[in-house]
Amino acid sequence: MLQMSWLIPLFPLLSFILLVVFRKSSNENTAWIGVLLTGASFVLSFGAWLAVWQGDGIKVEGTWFQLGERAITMGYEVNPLNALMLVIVSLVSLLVHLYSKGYMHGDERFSVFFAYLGLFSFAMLGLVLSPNLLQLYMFWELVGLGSFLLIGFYYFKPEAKAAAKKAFVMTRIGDVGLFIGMVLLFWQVGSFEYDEIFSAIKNGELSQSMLTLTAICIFVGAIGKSGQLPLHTWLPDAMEGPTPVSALIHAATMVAAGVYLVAAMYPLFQASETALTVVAVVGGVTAIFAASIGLMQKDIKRVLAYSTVSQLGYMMLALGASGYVAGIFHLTTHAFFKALLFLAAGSVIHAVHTQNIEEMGGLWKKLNITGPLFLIGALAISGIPLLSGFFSKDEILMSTYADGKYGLFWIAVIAAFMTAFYMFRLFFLVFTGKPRGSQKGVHESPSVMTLPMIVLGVLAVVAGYLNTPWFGTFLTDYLSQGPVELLHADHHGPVWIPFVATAVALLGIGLAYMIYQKGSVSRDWLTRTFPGLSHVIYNKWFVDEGYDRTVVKGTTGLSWLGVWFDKYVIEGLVAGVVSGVQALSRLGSEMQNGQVQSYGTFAIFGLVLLLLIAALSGGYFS
Amino acid sequence: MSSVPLTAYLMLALILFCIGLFGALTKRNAVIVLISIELMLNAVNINLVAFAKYSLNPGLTGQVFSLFTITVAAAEAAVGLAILIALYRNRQTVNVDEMDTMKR
Amino acid sequence: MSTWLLSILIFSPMLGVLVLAFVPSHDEKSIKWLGILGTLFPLGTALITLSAFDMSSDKLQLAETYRWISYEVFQSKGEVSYPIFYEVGVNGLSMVLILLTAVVSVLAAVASFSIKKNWKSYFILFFLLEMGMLGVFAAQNLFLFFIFFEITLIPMFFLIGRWGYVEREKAAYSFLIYNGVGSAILLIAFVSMFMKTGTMNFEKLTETFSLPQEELNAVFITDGYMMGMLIALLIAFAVKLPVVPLHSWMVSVHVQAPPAIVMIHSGILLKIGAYGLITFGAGMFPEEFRSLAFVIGLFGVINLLYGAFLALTQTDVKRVLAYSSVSHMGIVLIGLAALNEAGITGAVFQVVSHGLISALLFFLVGALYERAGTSELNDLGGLAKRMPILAGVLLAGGLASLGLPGMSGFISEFMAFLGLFEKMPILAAVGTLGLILTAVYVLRAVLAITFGTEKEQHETYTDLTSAERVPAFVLLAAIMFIGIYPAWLSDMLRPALDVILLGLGG
Amino acid sequence: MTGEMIAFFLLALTAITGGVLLINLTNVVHMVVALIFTFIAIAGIYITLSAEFVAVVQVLIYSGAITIIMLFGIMLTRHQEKEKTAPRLKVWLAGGSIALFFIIMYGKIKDLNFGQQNAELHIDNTKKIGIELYSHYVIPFELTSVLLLVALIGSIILAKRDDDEKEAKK
Repeated sequence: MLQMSWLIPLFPLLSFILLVVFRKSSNENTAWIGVLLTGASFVLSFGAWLAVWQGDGIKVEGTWFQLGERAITMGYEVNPLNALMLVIVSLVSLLVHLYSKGYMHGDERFSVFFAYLGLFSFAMLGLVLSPNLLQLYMFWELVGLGSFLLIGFYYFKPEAKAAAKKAFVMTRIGDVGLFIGMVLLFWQVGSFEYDEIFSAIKNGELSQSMLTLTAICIFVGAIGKSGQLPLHTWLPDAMEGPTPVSALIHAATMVAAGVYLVAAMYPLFQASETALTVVAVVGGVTAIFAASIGLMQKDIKRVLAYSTVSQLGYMMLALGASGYVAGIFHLTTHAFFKALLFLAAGSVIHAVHTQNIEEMGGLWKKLNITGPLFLIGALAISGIPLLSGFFSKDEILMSTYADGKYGLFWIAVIAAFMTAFYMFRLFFLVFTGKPRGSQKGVHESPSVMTLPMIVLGVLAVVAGYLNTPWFGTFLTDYLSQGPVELLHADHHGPVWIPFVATAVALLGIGLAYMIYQKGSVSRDWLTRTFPGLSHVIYNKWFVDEGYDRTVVKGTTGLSWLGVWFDKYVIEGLVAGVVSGVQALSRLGSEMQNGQVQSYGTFAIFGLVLLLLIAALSGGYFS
Repeated sequence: MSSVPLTAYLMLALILFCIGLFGALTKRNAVIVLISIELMLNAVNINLVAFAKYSLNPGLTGQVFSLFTITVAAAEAAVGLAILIALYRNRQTVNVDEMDTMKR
Repeated sequence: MSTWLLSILIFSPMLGVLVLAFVPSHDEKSIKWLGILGTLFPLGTALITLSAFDMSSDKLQLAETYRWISYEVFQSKGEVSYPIFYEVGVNGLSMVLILLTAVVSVLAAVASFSIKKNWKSYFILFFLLEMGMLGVFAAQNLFLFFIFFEITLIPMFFLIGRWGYVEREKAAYSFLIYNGVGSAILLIAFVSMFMKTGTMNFEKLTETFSLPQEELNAVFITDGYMMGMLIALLIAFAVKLPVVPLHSWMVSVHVQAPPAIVMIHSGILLKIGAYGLITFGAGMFPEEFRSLAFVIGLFGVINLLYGAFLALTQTDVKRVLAYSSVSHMGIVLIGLAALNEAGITGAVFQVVSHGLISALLFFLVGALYERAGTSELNDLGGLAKRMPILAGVLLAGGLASLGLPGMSGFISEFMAFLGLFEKMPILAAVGTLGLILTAVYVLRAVLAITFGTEKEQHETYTDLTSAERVPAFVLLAAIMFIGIYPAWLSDMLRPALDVILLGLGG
Repeated sequence: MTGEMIAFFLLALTAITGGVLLINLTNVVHMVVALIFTFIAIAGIYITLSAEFVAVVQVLIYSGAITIIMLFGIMLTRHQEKEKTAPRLKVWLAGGSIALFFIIMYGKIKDLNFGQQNAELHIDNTKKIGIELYSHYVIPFELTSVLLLVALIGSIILAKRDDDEKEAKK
């Protein structure tokens, strides 16, 4: 089974190629090409995972091209970490393909959408299968391309155009960091191979400062892709894309690639305490920062987007706090429940044709499948016991505490409270109360859309049991087969942590209930109490504006400066030379005025010059 | 026997030459230009005669040479004036800066 | 056959001229078709040459030498004869560039369908230009190189000046003056080298300059002289490449020349500068080149960033592309400055890759101009609706230009930077800023054309015709082929580059 | 200070004054008259240089013949009473160049001294010149006569009113 794993990314690629060829077909059965081929990928991935579960693994490489004596290789590798990722990616991709069949129904470019989905899946699966950094980097960029194309799918909308551009450029900033880190590592180690890099680190071939530098550079790549502070602003804007895309790319898979990158390069990070701390701090700060913005957003997808940023921050925090398993675990559970939430949100949007939660309300009865599924997702993400989110979040808090990062621990707890609050604010505003907008013709989505949601709903509940203190730490055992040495394999922090986490989550839900359901606390209570703060939060801490004023303005300013320089200094110099030559020639032609006296004058002048030179140089006369 | 040094004659010749040259280059009246040229020739004659008296090989050569120069100068004056008059007849002017047929 | 092969290749475009001479000048259709056929013949010959080319050898291949001109000089040691030979030959580097020339010429001939007047003289000049370019890459001595180098200038001047856009004459003059100055410097350097060494052959010159110091001093070649020669050559080719601040002619040519000619210009003529830098700069004066490496790298980074910054706010897509060419040529310099296998391979890859990419982009812009009558970004927008294929290929070309993996642009950028990071990491890190800026300006331009709401006047526009699709897809396929399977190109180049690297001692 | 010196200075002063007047006067006739002084002063200088014959020739040819010809030339042509000066730039360029020329030449000749002089030059000066002219310089002398003849004929032809031209004018 493993020998065939190179086929996994090629199925979606085939789907892409076929669908581009059939792009004009108005027959919506073209979607089945995508679904079937992605399904084939999923089957292969699942087989590979099973094989790896039994302790198998494979790595195949061939020379891509020769660079001096060094061969740059390409190939594929299946290890515990990426086998898990393969399953997550191909599964979510399959479900989203299926869902899109219903969601994109009637779109002019229906087949193109599936083509793009195929391209993205190809890139993402290729990224996961990469056995070396260079190959990872290449797919990393291609994933960005897929994301770009899908965000800009509604190309005629100016917002989509801006969002697509922003997503590409912002992640590109991170990519450059990854690029630098990768190249620096290459010159230190002499290879892009994970194995060789890790063994070089083990043998102490790299200096501590170089380790820290490269680790941080690579982390910058992860920051860009995973929407961490300060490069997070593209992710909420990316919600301009169709909702299935948000579920696939901007919740479950691509944004998790940053986390995957850090996990895949974990030995490098482990070797540098500073780098780990940076990862943890960035993750923790992002978690609470994004959660705070999520409290006040009005667009259903943006709330979820900020929630994604926040949850990704959690994962980074876990990895930074040596909670390798916790991070991966949360990645897994988050992929399911966040994809579920997005698909459910898509279903809601599909029904009411608006994204503004102020115009929704009372949808529980009308959307009798979507509603409960959304509730499951919300409960899972809030960390209610027995659902998947509870276990993974718990694990993160444990490892943070065990790592001695108490400040970050409390930040994470507060962020958990906020998460519960904004998720249930969303839930109550959308599904309960009275309809606030026109809700004519609202009906439940077709089964092709609800089926994937149900699958995800089930997974959102059960995925947590992969790694629990009660039933067994399957995931820990599984991941410890990989190349990463798990330092603190099990974090047995204080017993009170799960209780605190649960209490905080319930508190958040309770507060949301009080405000948005019962109305016993006024809605604008917060706004009135802290007007300044809430203004700042409502405007997303003015990060976008800040970037606009500094980086964007600065760059365009520099550009105008360059244009000015080009136009006046360089062209001016050229014009100067030209007019100098012209003046000289005009002078020459004026000297040629036909008057003997002028000629005589110039002749004398020349003679005198010659004499002067002769006299000064002490030539002929002396 | 102390006498006027050679340098004094040369200096006089130089001054006259420069005056003549300046006149030849800047005066607009063609007749004056011709006269200025005569002055330059004279300045050269002074040099020739002076060198006939003061030099490593003094002799009559310098004086004879100056005689030839004077002859040529006379011929030149005659021809120059003839040209001038012919030109004047055609173009009604003796201004040098209006004679720019070389340009055309 | 094979003894004459290279000469046949060089002069093969003349066949087109010969045939065209018998076609009446008003017969538009047959002239245009003959134009394409006339470029296909060199392409075929180039492919035959490729098959005769031994990729694993680092020797000069298919070399031809004939005594051409000679003159005698009497010196103290007796009569010395200075012969000038007709010498041609190819190594991996020139083979690649010859192939690029042949391919881009065919596609440019197809793109020339939009030429509106004087087809006959257009194609005759076009063939002359192609002959010049082929000759430049095949020449093996300075004299021949210079002759072919000049042959490219004159047809180019007329092609810009007669068939260009509004300010074509100004652009043509600016082209001629800048390049004329460059050629003058080149000529002085060549003549000086000839007088000092008595030979013009590349290999012999390289040999002479690599002699030990004492022997060089005996023929009055000092360190200072070699450095002076190198700097003269660098300046001459810097005009061609072009290097900031000598770039303004190139921008106006890109904006004013007809698209087909810009394909050739941007695709190949600029590459003569890079070829010259590699062959003469790094090949003949390795020691001096190494001591100038930092300056070259610095200019590379300046080029990269300067071009990118300026491309950022241009409103004419042709200007954006022109500045992007400036920016991309910076990568060539960056690669050369690295002086290692990765860097120089990257530089050559960039030469080929940018040749293909800019040919593609200018072809598309030409097609766009043909329909919209404008290339101002503000007047365009939303074209993805009416022209999905054009928009798609344009996007793909743009992505290739910004270095998306899987496209040739990535390989070259990657290798050039990989090389520079070994030698000058800080400079390289500054240069990577260019990668971000490239993404910004490419997306800005491409999205402004294809995305957004459609304007009313665009409703009548049609997508690429099937005749236009051929060049677009061929170029795109070539770009992707190199991007996915770079070994094909790097294997061909390696022997030639290894020789240069050996000289550089890297 | 010997008498010779006084004579030289007086003559030199006259000559230079005449030259300066030539430059500065505005009336053309006055200019020519100023120049006569110079020519005569130069003749005096010749005498101090023991060249009596040349001095006499100088007076005859320059002060006499050439000046008269010039006056005729002035009278035969019409011209502005006041002589206008040439454009400034040219005057400055010419003046500057000449001044520089003067300075350079001055630097070169100020210390020139061959240390000897011909004391016997004034004895039978005219006779010696006559002998020289008819012996050593006879060919140049004859050529000079040819030159004068050519100049004579040439002047007449040039100055003669052209018949064709006259008809053309009618």
